Amino acid sequence: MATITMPLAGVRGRQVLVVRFTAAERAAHWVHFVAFSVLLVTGMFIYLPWLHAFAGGAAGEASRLIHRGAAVLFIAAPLVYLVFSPREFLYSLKESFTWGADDVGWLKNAWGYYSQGKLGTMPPQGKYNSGQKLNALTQIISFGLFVITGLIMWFGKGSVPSNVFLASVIVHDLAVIATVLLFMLHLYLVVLHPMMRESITSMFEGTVTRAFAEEHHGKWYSERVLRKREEEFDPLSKK
Amino acid sequence: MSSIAMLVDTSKCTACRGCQIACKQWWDLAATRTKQTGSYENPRDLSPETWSRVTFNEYEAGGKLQWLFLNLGCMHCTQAACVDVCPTGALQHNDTGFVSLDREQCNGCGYCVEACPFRIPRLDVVNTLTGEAKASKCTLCQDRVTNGLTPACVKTCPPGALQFGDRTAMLSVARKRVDTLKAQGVAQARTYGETELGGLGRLYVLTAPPTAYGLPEAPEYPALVNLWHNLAQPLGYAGAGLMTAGLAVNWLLTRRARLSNVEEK
Amino acid sequence: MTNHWVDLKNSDAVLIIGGNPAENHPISFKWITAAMEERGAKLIVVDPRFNRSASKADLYAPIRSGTDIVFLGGLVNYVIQNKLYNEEYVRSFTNALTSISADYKGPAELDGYFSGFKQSNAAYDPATWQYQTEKVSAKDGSGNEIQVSVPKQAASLDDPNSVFAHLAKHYARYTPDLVERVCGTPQATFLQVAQTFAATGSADKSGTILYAMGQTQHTVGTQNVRAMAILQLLLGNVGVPGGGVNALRGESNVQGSTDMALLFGDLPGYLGLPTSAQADLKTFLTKFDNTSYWSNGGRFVTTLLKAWWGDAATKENDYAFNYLPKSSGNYSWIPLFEAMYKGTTKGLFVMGMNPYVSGPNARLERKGFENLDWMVVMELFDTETSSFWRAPGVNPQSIKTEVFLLPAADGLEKSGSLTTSGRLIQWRNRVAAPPGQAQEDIWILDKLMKAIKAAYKDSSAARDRPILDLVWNYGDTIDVQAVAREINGYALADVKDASNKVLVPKGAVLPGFPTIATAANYDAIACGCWIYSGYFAPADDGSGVTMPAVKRRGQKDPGGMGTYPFWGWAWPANRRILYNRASARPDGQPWSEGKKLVWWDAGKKTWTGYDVPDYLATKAPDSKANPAGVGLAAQAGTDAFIMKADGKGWLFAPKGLNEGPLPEHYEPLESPTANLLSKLQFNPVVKIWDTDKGKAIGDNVGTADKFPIVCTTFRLTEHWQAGAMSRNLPWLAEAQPGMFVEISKELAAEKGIGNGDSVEITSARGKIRATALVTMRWKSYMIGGKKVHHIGMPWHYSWVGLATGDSANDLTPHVGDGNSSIPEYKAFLVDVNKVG
Amino acid sequence: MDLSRRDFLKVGSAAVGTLLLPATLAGAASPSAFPLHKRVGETATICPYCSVGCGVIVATDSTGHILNVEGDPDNLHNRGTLDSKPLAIPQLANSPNRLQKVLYRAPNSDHWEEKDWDWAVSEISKRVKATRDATFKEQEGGVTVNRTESIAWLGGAANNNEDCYLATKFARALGIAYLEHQARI
Repeated sequence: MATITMPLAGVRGRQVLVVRFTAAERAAHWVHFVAFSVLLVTGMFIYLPWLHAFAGGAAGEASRLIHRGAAVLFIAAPLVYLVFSPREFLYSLKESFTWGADDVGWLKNAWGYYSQGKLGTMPPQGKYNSGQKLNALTQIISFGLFVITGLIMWFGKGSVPSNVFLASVIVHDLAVIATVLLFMLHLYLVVLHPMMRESITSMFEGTVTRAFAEEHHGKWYSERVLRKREEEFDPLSKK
Repeated sequence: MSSIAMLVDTSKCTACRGCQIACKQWWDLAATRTKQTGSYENPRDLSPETWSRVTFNEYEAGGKLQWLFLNLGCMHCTQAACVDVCPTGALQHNDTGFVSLDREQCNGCGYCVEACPFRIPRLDVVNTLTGEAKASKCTLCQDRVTNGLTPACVKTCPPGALQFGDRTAMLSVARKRVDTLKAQGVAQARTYGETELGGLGRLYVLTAPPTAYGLPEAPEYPALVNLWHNLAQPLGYAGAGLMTAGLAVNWLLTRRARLSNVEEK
Repeated sequence: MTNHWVDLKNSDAVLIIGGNPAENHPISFKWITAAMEERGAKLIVVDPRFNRSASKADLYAPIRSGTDIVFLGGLVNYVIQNKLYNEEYVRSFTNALTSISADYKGPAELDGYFSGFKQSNAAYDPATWQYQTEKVSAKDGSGNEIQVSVPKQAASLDDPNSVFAHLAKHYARYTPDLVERVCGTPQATFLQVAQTFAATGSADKSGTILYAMGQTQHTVGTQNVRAMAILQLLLGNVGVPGGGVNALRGESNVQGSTDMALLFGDLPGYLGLPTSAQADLKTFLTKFDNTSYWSNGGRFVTTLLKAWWGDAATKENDYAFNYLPKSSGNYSWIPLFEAMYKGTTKGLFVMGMNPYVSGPNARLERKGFENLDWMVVMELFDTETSSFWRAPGVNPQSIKTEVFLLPAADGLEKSGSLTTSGRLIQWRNRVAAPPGQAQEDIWILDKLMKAIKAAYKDSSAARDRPILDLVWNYGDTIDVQAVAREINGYALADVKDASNKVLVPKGAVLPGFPTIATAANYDAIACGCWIYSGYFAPADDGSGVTMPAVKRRGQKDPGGMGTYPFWGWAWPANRRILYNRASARPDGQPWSEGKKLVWWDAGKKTWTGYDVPDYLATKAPDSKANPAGVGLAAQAGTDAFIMKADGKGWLFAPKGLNEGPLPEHYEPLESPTANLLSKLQFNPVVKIWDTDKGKAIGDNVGTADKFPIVCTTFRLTEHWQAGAMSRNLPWLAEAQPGMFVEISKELAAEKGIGNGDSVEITSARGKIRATALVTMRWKSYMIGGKKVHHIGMPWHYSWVGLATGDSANDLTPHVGDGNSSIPEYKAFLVDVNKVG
Repeated sequence: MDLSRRDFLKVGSAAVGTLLLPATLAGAASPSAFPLHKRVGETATICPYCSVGCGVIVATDSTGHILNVEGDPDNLHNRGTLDSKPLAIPQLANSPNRLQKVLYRAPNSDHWEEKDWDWAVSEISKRVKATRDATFKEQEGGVTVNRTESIAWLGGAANNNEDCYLATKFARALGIAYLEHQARI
């Protein structure tokens, strides 16, 4: 795979910043995030019995329309990514499906690392750490399931066999469960976890500090950021 | 189990189809365009405009021909898959136990249509793209019944093949009728709906095997609805619960360990 | 119906033959089901088609259409051979013991004919069918001893001259084996039917026969009905609750329209239209028996003439008797359309009818419409009749007929009365508004008659007097109650009895026809229909509230027999069951406690009970007849049939029927077989029309070599008659959307026809298309050892409306019953083939 | 009477003794979660189809438009029951296909023309007089027969007795011989 140019992007405070996400990646992420959240909430209305009040009547009409609108956005998000940042899209896709010994090591030590800050135990990670890859992988597979089963429920009523329809409902729900669990974890880590604050900043601004990159995405930093920098002019290099 | 029930005594039905039209008349349901294709049975299926209809089947056994007529509509199951899958509460077991439908509440998801073991509810789709739709089915004239009237079909039935009242009373009428029919030589007379799916709110007296009428011999609660209930729902709750707990523990531990972002180290 | 709808619940056996009440009178099954459930009544259905009635029957007997007399004759034979008749009833209430002329010979001796047939005019001289008479001495009105002829009575049922012996001999030929060979009914099934129904001959049981067009629409239709009456008289089932010979009539008021005489040979109340052989009133009145209640016939005719021509009807001018048209032949349906086809009919009024669809040999009949100068149609909808000039394949430019299509109010948009099949008259309230400019039919008739009177106002010709003198004063805007009052009858002057006591003051409505029978000055009464007299008179509804009898809704049911005497009003005289004197034994006591209806109260010396006795209330059972007396005085206290000259139920009809005193089997005009009973193939007195015979549209007769399949027509629950009031309604059109033909699986296999295939049905009159409905409900018949296929189809359809299809009547023949001229719709020959 | 009918309706088909509503429902004082879809109606009339003579209860709006029909529980024939045909009465009364105006089809024309009543009544009476006068048979073999064989009348078994009686009187006064209707066929 061709290496992708990842220039350093500037400084935040006294920290050197590294570009982590392109604009398209960030846009896709946030569109996906919004669509997913809306789908989740409107979906919950019909999944959770105690939210029935929002599923029927005028609220139901609205939530049904919103769910369908969000579904369109949901489908559109990866397309934005693909169209505007195709190389990164394909790179990330490949990454998500590439698993090795480092991932095993990472997953083994994740709890200790994230709960007690046991340093030095985590194998170096690529652009995405194993946890993020797990999330992405789940999202990608679920995305396919969501779209297929969603379209069956949307347009296939009465024309597909009952069991296909009912199975679609179940698969849709199982996909929700899988994605939601990882979504909770993801959300927790980026919003609440003290060690991952920068992660969310990066999704807004596209950059992380070099320290964060080294710490959390060492492989990526050394392979794709540093090598690149060596090949090019780096105004902030201390060499 | 419902406390009231409708009894369809097919041994008395003359297929005048008063029930079919009474339902349309009371509920102002439009006629659909049909075609003669070699049957008395029209419309050929239930639809958003047809909540109750009479089926015609011929059955010959032991040299005796029977022309079987069956008033078909919602069975008002005790174990009603449609109620279980209805996400809006539009379908509910009401106070008396029959399956009421509040079309105002229905959001058109269509789960009930697919979950019903008798293929009764139908979706009245207004717009496929927006998903605007309403489920429709016999509600046993929930408005008439709760206002002290009998269902339109029951009221109109000339030979009294349709009856309505306390389920226990209906059952005893049905059993007595079966005894009488058997004594008259109708060997295959039987009730239907006593125990099926926990007991149906629409009970039948049949004079031939259920399959001769196009009814399932032993209607089954759909396995996938069970799966949904027993797997998808608990799994969701369990997963979410475990995850929440795990994250909470993690958060407490991070507090104790005074962890912080690399930036601050 | 001799009985009425609710009375079906009192029956122990219901025999449906030639009718299909489950489909055509669905509510009847409320009462049939009640009888089956509450009394264990048996339901027997005899029909070529396994129909919705048959689906509920304990016994279904298939029968080839057109062979009912063999089946019913077989039942009569079974009842006689096994002595299952009600002997006391038969001896006392029927003419079983009356002796018949020694010159009488029946079909057993004359190979199908009765004695007296004249080949020259294809008619019988009934002289040899008459009763033997004997002279007895009696005192006339003035107390003089005179010699009077009375029917001679045999001492026992075995007397070879007795009606009973002739009956037994005639039907001895109608064996179960013959039934099987002619009707195609398996013997075992027939015997089960016989056993079940004959059980009602027991004094504590009753059985009813329900029939409709399946009996009447044959060349032997009237005799079919006679055969049922004979069976019921033998079993003692006439006049009793749960019994009777019950015609299930088709339309909501076909009973009333018949009572009102919308038939060529009649006048309201069955008084009969005069013929050109009856030049004056006196001659006309000789037709009424002088030894039955018909002795009052002249009075009823007079009050009708007074209602129509009022002051212009005087004693001196025979009460304007000559204003009435007199007939010189048969002006019934088939002759009418033959005349129309020939072009002699110029104008046609059609009030709420669709003859385009409902007439036989319809292609020929429709051609007749094209020959009219003008047609006036009063209708709810545009029909095939009103739009015949724009039918598919017709070129309007070639049709000169003017058509006036007048929008009419439907039954719910006007007030008025209608009469059920059970003779019960009910008032129907206007509950909705007619659409647009639609008007009530009486409004239309009123406008038209006023305009016609105005058109003739300058005429002084005698022939225009019937119009100019016609009493027509129902107000500026016609009031239906004014018409009802005239039908009921009212006093033109004080009506008095012989002692000068005022019975009805001038202007008051008549309480009932007994007033006509007893008034000294009966010509002071105007009464439009004597049998309806009383229907609009004030009456108690059982709760002390008085209103016109027909409007009553009283719920009292004395005795629980379902007579409901305070609901509406039944003709005659509010009697719910006709001939109900026979519900009591000859001695006046009920046959059984369970069948109690009317009885003689010896203490009060009056007939009493749960129904109005169809009898003189004070005539004791042991009253002797005075052979010299007039009217009912000539009858004894055991003569239960007061409209008959001898007071008896007629097992043997010495007069009134054209083809014989006893029903005899003849094949339909179109039949798949030779008559297996005699050499006489079909009813010898029917008229065979042959207009344009051999042409594509003509009175053609089909034969079994070209048309081997027997076909019959029927009606469906979801449609009504010629379809205007059902094929235009979306829900009903949805339920039965189009034309079909019912075909057995066996025939379908032979012809390569699949269910739902389009097939062509051809007869000698034409061909139509229909969807094949292949069913187990039809089976082939073995007739005389030969397999015969039988099919059936509904006749409701044509090309206008929401539910359309070809018309079955394109195929039916132009031949009528020997007495009534009712067309033979129910049995004709066809062939069926798959299209393409 | 209305009150009693109302009460009767509540027990529906009870009259024949088949079945009764459970007491808990028949009491019905409590407000219902499901208001009645429409009015049941209280005006009694008679079915226009077959000859049983069933009672029908009708609800109409203020313009006489039929909203609901069902069996009249008081009518002794049907006790509240009805088959398919009378239940379709709203479509009979409210059908867009019902004739609303006088229509006339001129000789050899291929279409209807709308006319008014006065015109139609006047024109028809002229046709009647012309045809009758041209073909009337006053005498036959010395007997007054006062008959016209060139005008015929058909119908109507679906009409009220009063319609039928007037039709007979009308037809016979004109001398119509061919007077027939459904009872023959």
